[in-house]
Formats: sequence, C-alpha cells, structure tokens
Amino acid sequence: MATTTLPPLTKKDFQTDQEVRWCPGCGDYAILSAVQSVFPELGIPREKFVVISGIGCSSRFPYYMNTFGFHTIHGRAPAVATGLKLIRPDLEVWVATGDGDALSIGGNHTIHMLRRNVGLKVLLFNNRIYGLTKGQYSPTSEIGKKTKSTPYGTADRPFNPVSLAIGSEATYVARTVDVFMQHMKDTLKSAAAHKGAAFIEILQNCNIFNDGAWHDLTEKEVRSEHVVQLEHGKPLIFGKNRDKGIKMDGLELEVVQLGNGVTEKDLLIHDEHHPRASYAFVLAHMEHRPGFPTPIGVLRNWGDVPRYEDVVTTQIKDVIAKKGAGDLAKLLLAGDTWEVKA
Amino acid sequence: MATTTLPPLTKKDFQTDQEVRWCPGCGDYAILSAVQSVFPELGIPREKFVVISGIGCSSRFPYYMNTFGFHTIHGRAPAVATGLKLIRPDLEVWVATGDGDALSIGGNHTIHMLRRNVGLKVLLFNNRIYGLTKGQYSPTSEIGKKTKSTPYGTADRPFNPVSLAIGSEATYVARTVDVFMQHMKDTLKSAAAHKGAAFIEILQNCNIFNDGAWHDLTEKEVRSEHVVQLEHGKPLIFGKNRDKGIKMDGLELEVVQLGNGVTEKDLLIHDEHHPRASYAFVLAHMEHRPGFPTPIGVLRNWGDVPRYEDVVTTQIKDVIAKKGAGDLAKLLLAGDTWEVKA
Amino acid sequence: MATTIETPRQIKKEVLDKAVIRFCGDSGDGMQITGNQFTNTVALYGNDLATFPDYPAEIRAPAGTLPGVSGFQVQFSSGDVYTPGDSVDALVAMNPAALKMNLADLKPNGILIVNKDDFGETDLRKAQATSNPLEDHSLDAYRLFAVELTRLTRVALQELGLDAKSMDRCKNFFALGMCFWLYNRPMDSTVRWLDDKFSKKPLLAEANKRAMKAGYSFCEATEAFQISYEIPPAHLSPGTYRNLSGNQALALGFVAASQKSGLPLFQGSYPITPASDILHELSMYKDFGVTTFQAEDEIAAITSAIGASYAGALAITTTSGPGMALKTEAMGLAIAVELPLVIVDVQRGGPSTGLPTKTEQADLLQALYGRNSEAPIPVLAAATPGDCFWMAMEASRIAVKYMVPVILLTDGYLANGAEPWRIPKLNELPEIPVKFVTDPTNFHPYSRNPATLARPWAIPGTPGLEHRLGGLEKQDVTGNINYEPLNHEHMVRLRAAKVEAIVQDIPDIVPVGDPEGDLLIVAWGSTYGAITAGVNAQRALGKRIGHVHLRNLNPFPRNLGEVMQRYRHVLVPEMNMGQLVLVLRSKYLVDAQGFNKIQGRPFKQAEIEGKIEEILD
Amino acid sequence: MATTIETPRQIKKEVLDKAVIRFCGDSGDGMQITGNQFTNTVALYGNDLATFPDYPAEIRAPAGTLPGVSGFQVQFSSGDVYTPGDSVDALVAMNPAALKMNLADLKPNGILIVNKDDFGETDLRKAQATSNPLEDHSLDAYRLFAVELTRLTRVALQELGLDAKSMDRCKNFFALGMCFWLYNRPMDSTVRWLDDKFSKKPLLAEANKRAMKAGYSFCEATEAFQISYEIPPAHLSPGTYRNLSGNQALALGFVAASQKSGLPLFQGSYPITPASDILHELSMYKDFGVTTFQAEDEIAAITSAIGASYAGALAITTTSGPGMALKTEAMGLAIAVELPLVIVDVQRGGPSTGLPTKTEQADLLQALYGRNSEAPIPVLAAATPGDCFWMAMEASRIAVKYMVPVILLTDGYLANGAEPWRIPKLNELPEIPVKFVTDPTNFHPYSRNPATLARPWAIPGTPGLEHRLGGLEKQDVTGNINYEPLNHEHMVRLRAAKVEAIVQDIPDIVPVGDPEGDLLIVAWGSTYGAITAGVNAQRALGKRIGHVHLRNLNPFPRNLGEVMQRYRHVLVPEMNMGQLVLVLRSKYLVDAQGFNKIQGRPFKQAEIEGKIEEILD
Ligand SMILES: Cc1ncc(C[n+]2csc(CCOP(=O)(O)OP(=O)(O)O)c2C)c(N)n1
Ligand SMILES: Cc1ncc(C[n+]2csc(CCOP(=O)(O)OP(=O)(O)O)c2C)c(N)n1
Ligand code: SF4
Ligand code: SF4
Ligand SMILES: [Mg+2]
Ligand SMILES: [Mg+2]
Repeated sequence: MATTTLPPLTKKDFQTDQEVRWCPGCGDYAILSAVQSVFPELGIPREKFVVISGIGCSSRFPYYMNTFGFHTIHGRAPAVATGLKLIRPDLEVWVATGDGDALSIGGNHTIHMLRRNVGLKVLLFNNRIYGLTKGQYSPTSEIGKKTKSTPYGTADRPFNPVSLAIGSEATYVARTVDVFMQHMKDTLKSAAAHKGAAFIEILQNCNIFNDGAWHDLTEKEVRSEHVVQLEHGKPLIFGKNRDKGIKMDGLELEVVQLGNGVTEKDLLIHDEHHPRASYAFVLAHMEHRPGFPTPIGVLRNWGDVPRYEDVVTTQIKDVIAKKGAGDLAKLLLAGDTWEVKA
Repeated sequence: MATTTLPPLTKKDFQTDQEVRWCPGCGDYAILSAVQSVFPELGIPREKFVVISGIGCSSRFPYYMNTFGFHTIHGRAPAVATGLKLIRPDLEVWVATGDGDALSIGGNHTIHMLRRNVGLKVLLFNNRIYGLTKGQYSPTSEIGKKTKSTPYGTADRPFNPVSLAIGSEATYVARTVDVFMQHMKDTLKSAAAHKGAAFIEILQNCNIFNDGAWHDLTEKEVRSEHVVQLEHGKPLIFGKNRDKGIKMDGLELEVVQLGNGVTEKDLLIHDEHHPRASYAFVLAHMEHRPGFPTPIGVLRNWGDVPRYEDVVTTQIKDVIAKKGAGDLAKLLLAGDTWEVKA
Repeated sequence: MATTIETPRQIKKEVLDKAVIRFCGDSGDGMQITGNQFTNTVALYGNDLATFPDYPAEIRAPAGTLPGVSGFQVQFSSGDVYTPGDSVDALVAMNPAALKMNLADLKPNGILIVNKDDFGETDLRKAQATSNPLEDHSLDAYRLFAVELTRLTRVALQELGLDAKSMDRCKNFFALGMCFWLYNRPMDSTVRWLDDKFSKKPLLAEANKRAMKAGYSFCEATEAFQISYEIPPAHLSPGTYRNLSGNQALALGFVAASQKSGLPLFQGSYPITPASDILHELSMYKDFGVTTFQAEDEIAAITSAIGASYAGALAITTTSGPGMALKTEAMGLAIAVELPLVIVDVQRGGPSTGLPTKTEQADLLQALYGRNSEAPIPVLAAATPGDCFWMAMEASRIAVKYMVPVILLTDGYLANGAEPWRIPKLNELPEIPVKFVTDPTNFHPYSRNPATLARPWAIPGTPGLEHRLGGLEKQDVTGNINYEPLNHEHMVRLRAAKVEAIVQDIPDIVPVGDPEGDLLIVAWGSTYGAITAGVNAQRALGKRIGHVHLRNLNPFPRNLGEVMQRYRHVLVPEMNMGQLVLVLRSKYLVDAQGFNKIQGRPFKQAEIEGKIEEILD
Repeated sequence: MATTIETPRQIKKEVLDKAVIRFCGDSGDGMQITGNQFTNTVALYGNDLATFPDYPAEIRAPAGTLPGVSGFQVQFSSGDVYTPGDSVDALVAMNPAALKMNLADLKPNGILIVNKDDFGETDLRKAQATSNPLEDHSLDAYRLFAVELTRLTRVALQELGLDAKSMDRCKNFFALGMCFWLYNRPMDSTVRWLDDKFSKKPLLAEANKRAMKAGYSFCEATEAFQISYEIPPAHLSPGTYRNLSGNQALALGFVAASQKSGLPLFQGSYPITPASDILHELSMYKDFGVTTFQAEDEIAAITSAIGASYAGALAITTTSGPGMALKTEAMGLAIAVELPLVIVDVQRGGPSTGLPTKTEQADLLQALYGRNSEAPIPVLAAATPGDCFWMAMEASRIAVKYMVPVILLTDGYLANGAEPWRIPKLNELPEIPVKFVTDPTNFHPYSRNPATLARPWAIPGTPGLEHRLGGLEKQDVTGNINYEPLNHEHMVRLRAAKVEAIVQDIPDIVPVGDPEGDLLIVAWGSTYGAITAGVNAQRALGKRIGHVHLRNLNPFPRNLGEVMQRYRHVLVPEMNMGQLVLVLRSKYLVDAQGFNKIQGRPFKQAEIEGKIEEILD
C-alpha cells in the first residue's frame, strides 16, 4: 500500500500534543514509552492502530497515543473493541486497561473476549490497586491488604490474572514488568505477532497509592532471586548468580541448586507453544508457593486457533459467495404475497 | 437446637404446592428430585435452607423447593447470595443457575464469588442452550452449533465451566449428570460437606431446544466408553468392560488398555484433595482431546481455605472484642468539637 | 350432544363484512401455526386483517393446564381492520383449559368448536373444571359443535401407518379444515406451505393435508353447520401485500436502511423476550452483509454496537425493558462521543422480570430520562407492525444524519402481531446519505455541521484523522478534555440543541378526524388500532374528535402544542400509568387527561369508545 | 516590590462581620489540609462557616500546571453563613498556576499572598503565563504580599536537619500561620492536630509547627500587613458542634439508623468519585457491626445489598451517576419483591464519565423515572452537609417502615463541603422501629399493613416462614406467580399507592420568608445555601419572597400545589436543565420557571439575587 513508500514511522509519530497526566514516577510512563517505541517497528501504517480503554489511570493511555483512540466507560473496552474488530478485522486494535477495569467491573467482558479469541492485544496494567479513585483495593490486591476501603485489611483472595486468562481458554498469555524496559518491548513485539487474543499482564507500580507493589520483583538486590524469565527453548534459570533452576517432575515444580550433579539439562526447558494449556497453568501457579520465583515472559502462545472476527466475516463471505449478494427487492417480496388490483 | 428433637425431615418436606412447570422430559426434574432427597439427609433444619436463583428454566428451581427461596434477576444470584451470606453465615445457601445465567450475563459474579470462596453451593444446570428464551446458543454450546440465533453455526469457542472455575481459584469443583441419579446425589452430598464455595456443573438435557446435548455421555451403549468417573483414591478406569484406564505421565494423560502387562497400578489414582489446582486443571482438559472420556465426579476439593463470610464477620468480632461495641454518642462527638453556650 | 343430527338439510351462505376467529388450545396443540395458516389464506384472498397471538407466559406449563393455554386471534374483513377484534364470532378450543380461559370472549350465540375427545376426567381436572361444560349446559348460549377431533383425525390417517402421537399432532389441521369450510376458503396455500415445510418429511406433509381435508369434508358431509360465511375481499390500496409481524418488519427495515445508506449492518444483542426474534431474523441475512453478535450481556451488546458504529457500521442494539435498564450507562457514552446508534426497546410488562410475554408501554419515561445527568436522546415509536419497517429506517436515518443514538420503542403486541403490509417499491424508500470524513486538512473531531450540529464521522483506518474520543467532558470542536464551567454549559446545551434540531425533519401533524372540536386523542405506539377504530365509530355518531398518533416522542412535532389548543378536551390513552401525558402537561401546560390500562393486553375498541362517551356525553 | 517597607508603623485591627479566604496551590501543596486547619480554628472560635474544597479533576496533573491546581475556600462570620462566598477577601496562591486560576474571584483591593519563590521562569511557563504577574502590574488592583515562603520556611527549619523536599512540604503551614495572624486566630488547635497526626513522626510535627509559628511571627515582626481583622463569634443555637462534610454525615447517619433500628448495617458499594468516601468512612466502623462489601461492580453492589436486606440487615448501596445507571435493573427487583434498601446517589457532572469531581443535580429524573416499566420509588434529597445525617436516617426509616427501596440524592458539593453541625443528643434522634414476622400462623409473604401497605419482613432462618420471592408479577397476599390482567393492574397501582402513602409522614411545608407574595422559589438539594442567602438579601430590600426547599421529591408534601398558588411567580433554580420544574409543571399545571446553571459549580448568591431582580423589577 502507499504508506509503505512513506518514510518509516518513528516513536515521535506516536506521541500526542496532550500533556501526559500521570503522577510523576508512575509506572505508566514506562509502558507508554515502550508501546510508542514498539509500534513504529511493526510496519503497520499509523492510521491502522486503534487504542481502546476503559476508565482508570491506565485507561488514560489512548490520549497519549497519536493513533485512533477511544476512552470508553469503566470495564467495557473489550466489548467495544470486539464490535470494532467485527466490522474492521484489518485494524490493529490494542486495549489498555487496569486490574480494576479488566478484572473487577470488566471481568465478564475480558473472559468472553478471551474465549472467543478476538484479535486484540490487551495490556493489563496491574498495580494491584484502584489508582484513579485514590486507593481502594482491587481483585489483584494481596489478601489482608489495608487500603482506603479496607482499613482492617481485605478479606478477598485475589485473582491470578494469568490463571484466570488460561482458565478462559486464552490462546496467548504473557507477563512483563514496567521497569524491565527491554523485556517489555520484546513481550509487546511477541504479542503483536500473535493473531488471536493476546493477554499481557504488565506489573506496574502506583507510587502514590500502592508504592512498591512489586518491589520484591523489581528491586536490584532481590529481583534476580524472585523473578524467573521464561524464554522459549531455554531452561528456567534464575538467581543472582543464575545458579538456581526449576525442575518439572510431573505436575510438581521444584527449585534446584545448580552444580554438584545438577545441570541445565535437568531443568525444565520452556516451551511457550506447549500444546496443553495445563503447562502454562502449572507455570502460572508456581509464584503462589514459598521459595518459588514469579515467572515473566510468554507463558502460552498457541497460534493455531482462528480469530473470532475471521470466523464471523468468513461466514458472511461464504453465504454471499453461495447465495450471491442479497437483493433488497427480492427480500421484501419474500414469503406468501398477494396482489391487490387498483 | 430444638429442631433436632423434631421428627427427621423427609423428601416431601422439601416439595412445594406449586405446579412444576418444566417441559415433560426436562432434565431439571431429576435434579430437583435429587436435591429434594439430599436436603433431608443433611441434618439441617428446613428454615436454614435458602435457594437463590437468577433467570432461566433452571432458575425456576426455588419455586419448587419448600425452603426459603429467591428468584432474582438474570445473572445476579451469586451477588445476592453473597450479601445474604455476609449477614447470615449460619444459613445453608444453594444457588441454582444455568449456563447462560451463570456464565454469560452472570460470568463476572460467578468468578468473583469463587475467588472470594463464599460459602455457597452452586448448581450450574448446563444444557448448553438458552432454554427459557427458546433456543439461542450459550457460552457452553459447542462451536459451529446451529441455533435460533446462529442459523449458520456459532463462531464462539465455548467455556469449559470446570476450567473457568479452577482458573478463578475455586476451592471445590465437581461435575455430575442429570440422568446419573445416584452419582448426582453423592456429588451433592460431598458438595454440602465442603465449607467454602462449591461449584457443581450438572450436565442437563433440554429435550425441547437441545435434545441429546449429552447423549454421548448418557446413552446406554456409549456412556461407559465416554465417561470416566473420578473417585478419590481409586484409579481412573472406564470402558464397557472397565478395561480402559488413564495414565498420567507428567502433564500428559494417556488412555491405556488394561491387560497384557498394564495393570491398575499403572493408572492415575485420583486425589480430589491434590494440593495443586493444576491437577484438576489437567483432568478438566482431557475431554477436549479425541479418544479421551469426560471426567465426572469431584475434580477438586481443597478444604483448607477460610470462607469469605467468616473472614469478614471475624474481622468485625475482633474489632468489637478489642474496642468494645461502638457507642453512638461517642461517635457523634468524635473529632474536634466546640461548645456554643446559650 | 347430537348437534350434528339436529342440523337442517340445506345450508345457508351468509355474506358478512367481517369476522373474528380465535384458535386456542394447549401450547403443544400448534395453535400459532393453525392461526397463521388461516391468516395467510384470508390475506391471500384479499381481506384486510389484524392478528393477536397470545402465548402462555415464558414458562412451560404441563399439558392441558390453564397456564399452558396458547391462543391466536384474527379479525378479517372486507373493510379496514384496525384491531384483532374485541370479541370473537368463532372459537376453536382444543381442550377444557382453553375453553375455560377463552369462553368469556365469545359472542352470545357465537360458534364454538371443541375437541370432544379431550373432555375426559383428567382433562377436566387439569383445567380445574368442577363439571363437564359439554354436559352442564353452561354452553347453551353458544352454537356448540363438540367434534371428536382426535378420533376423526386418526380415522383419516389410519392408512399412513403413523403412531398415535404423530397422528394426534395433526388434529389442529382437522380443525383448520373445518374453519376453511365455515368461511368458504380454499386450502391450497396451506397445502403449499405444508409441502414446503415438510419437504424432508413428506409423510408428515401428507398426514396434515389429509387431516385438513378430512375436517373440510367432515363439514361438507355431516353438514355440521347450518350455515357458512363469506367475507368479500377488502379494498386495500393497490399493490403487492404480505403479512408481517412487527419484529420481522424491524429486521427488514434495518436491512433496508443498511442498503440505502451503504453501511454494513451490525446488531449487538442479548436474547430477551419479546425482542429475540429480531436477532433470529437478522442472523439469517448474512447475504446482506449483516453481522449479528450475540453478546455475553446487554452491556456488551450495546458497547459492541458502539464499537461497530465507531468503525463505520450502521449499528443497532435490540432488547426489552430489563435489558434497556442495563444499557443506560452506555447510552450516555454514545451521547457523549456523538456516534450514531439505534436502540430498540420491545416493551413488555414489568417492573423487573414482570410479565415477559405480555405487552406494555411503560418504558417511555425511561427512554426519555433514564440516564445519569443531562443525556437527551431522540425517541421514536412505531404504531403498527408494518410501521416498524418505516420507523427502523427513520431511526437509522436520524442517527447517521445527526450523529446521535436514537431510541425506537415498540412493544410485545406489535412484535408478535401481524397485519397485511403493502410491500414498497425500492424507489419509495427514503434516502439515507452518509459521508465519512477523509480529508485531514483542518479536521476537528467535534467540528459542527451548522444545519444538524452533527460532528464528522471519522472512522479508524483513515490516514491523517487519528484522534481521541471519550466520555469525559470535552471542548467543542477540538474534542480535548475540558472541565471549564462555561464549556460544560455550552456542551450540555449543544447536545440538547442537536436533538432539538431534528424537529426540522418532522412534518407538522395533522390530526386524523376533526381538525378541531370537542376531543383530541393524543397517543403513541401500539394503541393505534384500537383508538382509530374507536374514534371512527364515535365520529360516525357525530362526535367531533381528532386523533394525533405520535411517532416522534422526542422532539415532538413543532405544532403539537398549538394543535392541542383547538380541542375542548385532550385525552391520552396509554398502556401505562400516564407517561406521555406527564410530558405533555409539563411541556405545554395543557390539562391533558390520561386513560390508563396496565393489564398486559392492548386496549379494546369498546374501552376507547366508552371513555370517549364518558368525556363527551 | 517592597510592600513591607511601605507599611505604616502601627497596625489597625478592624472588626468585620464576615470574611472569605481561599487557599490555592498545586495538588502537592497541601491546600486541603491548610484549609481544613483554618476552618477548624475559626469553627472552634465560634464562627459560623461554610467551605468549598475544589479539587483538580480525577486526573493527576504535572506539578505547577493549571489542571493541577487545588483550592479550598471558607467563609466565616459572626452571623449566619449559607455559602462559602461568591468572591474572596483574601487569597493565598502558592504558585503562578494557582494565581492564574483563582485571581478572578479576589475582590478589588483584596489581600493577595503569593509565594515569591515559585515565580521563576519554569513556574511561569508551566502556568502558561506570558509575563511575570509580580512585575507586570497586573496585580496593582490588589494588596499584594509576595513572600519568599520557601526560603523563609527553610530558614525556620534549618536546625531540624530535614532535606529540602521535606522542608518545602511545610511552607503551606508558614502561609497558614500568616493567615492566623491576619485574622487574629490562635494556633493551638492546629498544634494539637499536628501532634496527633504525626505522633509517629514527631520531627515532622515539629517542622510544621515551626513553619506555622514562623509565618505568624513573620507578620508580627515585619508588620507585613498594615491591618489585621477580627470576626467575632456567631450566635449559633447552643450545643456542641463539629465540622462535618456531607459524606461523613451520611456515614454517621446510617450508623445512627442502624443503632436506632437495631439492624446490622450492610453497605454494598463500588468505588466512584465523589461517593467513595462513604465507603471509606463506614469501613472504619466495624465496632458498630457495620459490614462493608466492596463489590466487583455496581450491579453486584446493589444486588448484594438486596441479599443483605433479604437477610434482615439495614442495607444501603452508595454511588454516583454512572453507577446509578447500572443499578437501575436491580432497583426494579427491590421494588417488585418489596424489600427495604437505601440507594445513595452522590451526583456529579455528566453525561457519561463527564466531570467526575464537579457537582451537578442532573440525576433527579433518572431517580424518579429511570427504570423499566412502572417502578415508583421514594426519592429524598439532602440540602446541606449536616442535613445528610438526617436524610440518611429518614431514608432508612421510610425504607423499613414501608418495605421499599428509597433513593437519597446528594451531590459533589455537599459530599465534600463542610459546615458546623450541632451534634444531636441521642434522644433527639428519630425512632426506627422494626419487627420481623416470626409467627407462621396464616403467614402470607404479601399480606399488607393497612396503614403503610407494607408487606411483612420474613427473614430466612425463621421456622415455618419458608416462602419464595421473585421478580415475576405476583398475586397480592400469596405472592404466587400470576399473569392475570386485572391482578397486574392491581399490583401496579398498589406499588404506586404504597409510595404515595409515605405522604402521611411528610409534614406540610411552610415557606421560609413570606407566606405569600410575588415570588416563590422552589428548590432541592445543595442549592439551599445560595438561595437562602439570596432570598434573605432580597427580602431585606422589601421584596415579598417565599422559599420552599424540598427534601421529599417523591412523594411531594401534600400542600405543595396549594402553596405555589399563593405567589405570582414560581422560580425553580437547579444545577441541571430543568428537572424538578418539569415535574412540578406536569403535576400541578403551574407555570413554574426554571433557572438553570450547568457548570459543575454551585450557584452564587449574586446569581440568585440577579434572577430575583430580573423577575420582580
Ligand atoms: C461505572 C463506573 N463505576 C466506577 C467508576 C469509578 N472508577 C473509575 S476508574 C476505577 C478503578 C480504577 O482502577 P484500575 O482499573 O486498576 O485502574 P488504575 O487507575 O489503577 O490504573 C473506578 C472504580 C467509574 N468511572 N464508572
Ligand atoms: C437482563 C435480562 N436479559 C435477558 C433476559 C432473558 N433471559 C431469560 S433466561 C435467559 C437465558 C437462559 O439460559 P440459561 O441461563 O442457560 O437457563 P436455562 O433456561 O437454559 O435453564 C435469558 C437470555 C432476562 N430475563 N433478563
Ligand atoms: S495514581 Fe498511581 S497509577 Fe494513577 S497515575 Fe498516580 S501513580 Fe500512576
Ligand atoms: S426448555 Fe428445555 S430446559 Fe427449559 S424446561 Fe423445557 S426442556 Fe427444560
Ligand atoms: Mg489498578
Ligand atoms: Mg441453559
């Protein structure tokens, strides 16, 4: 198409004149910057990008992206995006949402969009708090958390967004972290390459209402001990000196010390294309256990499921191919009719 | 309490004078009968039972149960029941719902109720169709299904209610079938014994709008080939001559022929109390694969998670124990006050 | 009972200008099919008609019980027909329950056909009948024909080797055959229909045909009736006609709007009685490029439609009361971002789940005011089943011309009721011109068309038009988020002015009947038929009455206030507690009086006439 | 700029009857705390007062920019105070952005204190200021005091060894100290508050105290001001007072209702501005047995509350406009099953997401009519922050007495605004008697209390009372599902009659001001203060005006129609496009006129007076 002959797009092309209105130090800035630098690399003309969001700090995202953007209502972004995709499957539609937006009020639309495998890229900004409304707990807040609405601590067990997505038949599930810029960019690129619904949980810090939400995973001293990076075809290794690994024995994962006998060969080699959703489910659950690191990267990448919008539009094309394009006059005259003479 | 001295309750005690208004032959009758015969065996006074439902044929259930009953609005039963439970944790609250009620419009309330582990017994009547509205497809309808609203077949991949529940952190997940009366009763009893949220998918036939939805699993000739019954501590065996079994090798399940070398010892021994949710998840997924039977019975039974209503009410009790019961006069006078003299 | 014997030898044929017949029986007796076949036949013959299918409520009742009774009524005439008729000339009752539920509507000395074989002990008990009406003389006031429908049908089908169950399923066609004879109607269209419907099961086609013919010949042979009737064709305006229910008409109207506008049609919907059929209809029109999306709930239904509209489709969402309630937040979004959208509310009885299969007009105030903050929205209402076609096109036209969501109200009575509909020529259809912006040079997402105040429709994928939409208050023209006090007031008034501007497309109203006089009836929606019939009858008695039937409920036609001044009284009949009348009184300070029926059923002509007499006599 | 030098040697002390001061600065400058501390101090001293906190919108703006400006205004007086004041006598502006956004409201020759240290290049750029107002003479019309707040604060704190950032965080207390001096107010209550708030961080307490005292002595020493002011205590009715915001008052009111009724309080809520604070407050009152449930969305919030009410709790759900829209379907259920419930709508600017932090009164019609079918519901509205306490109790009382859901309307202005509130003695609180049925002998779930038409409250767990509730239409008394036409009409009218019956609890209204005359102002909600002030001022000029402020919006007080007849004009000021006026015109056919402001801010007294003059002069 014409656009390919135009000068290649740059990060600047995706920035708006709108003043970015997040708190200084908010993790959202990094995510914005990552997306703005990945989009130009996708070789897609700018007018083909649409960013849809709900309501929340994270959902301000579209205002700062110089693409088509729609800041809808709380929790409904996946449904709006589904309608858009059904009419325009050719567009590159990204959804920016928060842990409250996507998993609390919007939970139903999120799981249905995933089971349908609508061709959307979903960026879930998980700061484990309601930022925009100034600090109530969210469905990802750790149990017992004291917040504005729970001065004595929450009583709710949180969702693990990744397990919920897998339980909803998601075909692509990944996790990255606001402060791991390169990892975030790589993950976004990998998601962009997935045809169907790509669900990306981005661990994000809200330095105002939930500062340090992810310190365990992000602080220099500890991160390498608490995070294991999943890389396709590579063993699961972590630790400051990359001296720890994860073994898989049946359903059981085990943290092992490398050396004296234990080698990389004994470790679980990550297969993001593993045919069983259970595989990703097992990985997703390790973090719930003491002594285990939190996995980041692509947990599941199952390419071979048709996109919802393609199935729907193909059905229409096939019918037209078979019956021919509908003729309105014929339609109106269908069924039992009779003449009344003048 | 007094009631224990009363004559024990019988099935009749749980039947109402209301004419049961389901189509002749509907699977719902069997479910009703199973529940009415299990309730008296639970040793709970009748007035402690509450049945809450949404809207749908299945949601007519409360009208036919001589207990406290509330036929609410479409999809909201889990939320209504949560409010009830938070005020009256002592009541035995059962939710009757359909695949549309619980998983389509009510999907969000269902997953949140499960993650919170509210002490409810949820009976999901899964007939893979919208019965009450006369035959549109539901989120559990098989892909490609032709229904009133999809004359050319559905484009939606269905949910597996069991995997969705497990992905939502459910502590108890079971599956039974309307025509397996004894199995249904046993399952209901087992669910009744679970403290937290018990999620029971009941495969149910809608002989009017989706007749034979489950014939593969229920027809005499084939059922034993297509269904594997999970029993705690027992190997997974199925087949007309109980000559087939399921082996577990890592994440992989395998159907094996018993005999010549292969014995029951080689088979997977079911552990409904398996500490890993992944275990139930693996079982839930076998049915998606050619040649594998559908598991029925208790997939997951994880007792040791506190009920939501207990955590909430305990928090209140603790505060009162610590601070003493609130004094209204003091509360009104709290903070900076000043006197205005006459 | 030996009616048959007592019948005299030769048969009179009486010519009438109209007749009302009702078929009723158990839900399983196929009364809707029977009624529809009878309707098609009289329609093809050229009568004007109106039908009233009355399903049992959204529950499955045991066979033979009172809640399981299903009915279908049709009035057909050589003159104009506006209602299915207040009472019936002929009643076909397949079982005691049906008889009990429907007898009250049969005229004195009316024809009553019952299935004698279904009046056994148990049948009577199921109908909670204390004695057998066929024997207790409770039916003496009618011309009773107790026919052994079951036995006679079995006899007629014996050679076909069907099981009893299948044979008995044909007895409604035996009854239909009798009615065809009674009203001197040919059976050929029904024969055609059966051949077509059972093309895969020729045996069943044959069985039903034989049953029907047996019923017909039964009358011929036994001369069961002393009399038969003839209703000559009506003088409908020339053209090609078909029968159409309101829901079918809506579906066709939206397809037509899609074709005329050149926009793909998108329907986001969640099933709900009595709106589901619109989804069923449209899901069949894939050859017209129609996309139907059965969403997870009503909120996803409307928000997906908003997404489709944003993408440049003609987007609609269809529902009934409870679903309407769930869509209100999203309507606010459509209003704020100024995207076209048609929201169809097929009203049903409420509140809450209420009476799902019964009709009502009580969602008007919700449509007008049921959103947070100042969220004005155009509201239209269809008056007859066929009118649903035109209103669907008009709602679509307004939505895309003014870039605004539009609410279209119908109800359960219109949705399921049918009437002969003159099929328009394509050139009779309104134009629906649409232009997307494509030129980036000084493009502003909230710039205004001075005439319509519409903002440009700039769809994703258009180079150079990248812009942001959202539900926060925005600055006019630029669309940038803006919280300044005066800007907010400006935008609130602008959104209101935009809706008001639609009045320029609404012709001034001309009352039907007397242009001025003693009484003006102002009404809307499905009350049209009963009111028209009632007003005609009363004007024939010399009363000076006008009738205004509003299709535009927001904004109102420009001259409505002035017109109301021309009459001594203003009466507003509604199937609610007085909703339109509330708005009229407030807007025009006119002492309009409400006339309200909240029974889940349409007004009867007699009720309208009674009220008119009460006011004017 | 050398104001300080020019000041004469000795200082006048002027006694005034009232003053208005506004603190404004960046969101990070702690203006809300500063304002609250000043408010507490003048309150403790015995002045009457009203406050207006004006937060930046629900977005985090970069420091120093215009959208980031936060303000807090208080009017305090020796007389009665009804509004925070139209314009301010003294303005404290911490940076150029704040100055730019607020200067317009400063009276000519008013006192203007700015932080000289924050008027550098970048500060000015962030405020989009073209030149430096401290130098371009644009401030000559005011008494400008450009003080180096930052530097002087640092000097005052240098020995404490705090980092610069922490020191600068104290500069608002330096400014506060100056204002205390300016209005001759003691610092002790603030000192107490600081010690208490920073009990764990004594160093910060010390720092803020020093900053405040430094500000105070700065005025003393430099004699910066030529003058200081004294506002004597007001003559409030005797009693114990505290400051209370509307949201706090609601929370207290519901706890009080719970205590008086003996029912446990249950709140089902989903956070939303400006209603979230009610949830925050109630979640702290566990010692009162309060259960707060933060639901997954507004639908779960209200339906969980319905479940709690079914269980026998005093159930409430709290939200704002968009959340209200989502609750409408469930309200219909509560109406159909006739369970008590209080729904609080803290109104905000719309439509859609709109202006989340700004105030509006535009949800009235939604509250009255925003549900499918005929779903009448009682509607109450609070008039002042303190009134929220009483209305919370009244809404609860009506809900449990009549077994009906009740809507209580407040708005963003009431929610955040504060006023001195006389703390009632327990015996001044209304009784809320509640009795659950326990006797199974001829128990019927829908039997009626003849006086209230309430059905019995039969909670699960009560032996012998097992029964079924649901949203389908039901037979009266038995509660069995029933679709009969006349039963439906009976039930629709009964639900309406039940709401109407509440009128027996509503005292006839007595207009404030003239009992009859030229103009009656009918209003509701947070416009109370501005209208009262405006009416008083205009009556003082001899105009004959009455003021009716409605707390009951459905049903209305019995004599409202009659009262309106006693005046030549009826004016209805509302922060919407005319919602109450629509209902009044329709119900009473009175030519009431609307006066509408839709700017996300309250009326000013001057605006009310201007309108009165326009009508009467
Ligand atoms: C219908 C509705 N309910 C509630 C709100 C208030 N609200 C806005 S954003 C939000 C949650 C924000 O949390 P999250 O989605 O995690 O986004 P974050 O601000 O943390 O990025 C809420 C409750 C709303 N705008 N609309
Ligand atoms: C808000 C709302 N939307 C839609 C409906 C219509 N409706 C009633 S039941 C139902 C689905 C029934 O399917 P399911 O939950 O599977 O129950 P089943 O009848 O199959 O037992 C629908 C769409 C409704 N009553 N309320
Ligand atoms: S509140 Fe938290 S999430 Fe929101 S912008 Fe500020 S730091 Fe970011
Ligand atoms: S429609 Fe289906 S599910 Fe409903 S009652 Fe009939 S058979 Fe049962
Ligand atoms: Mg968040
Ligand atoms: Mg179903």
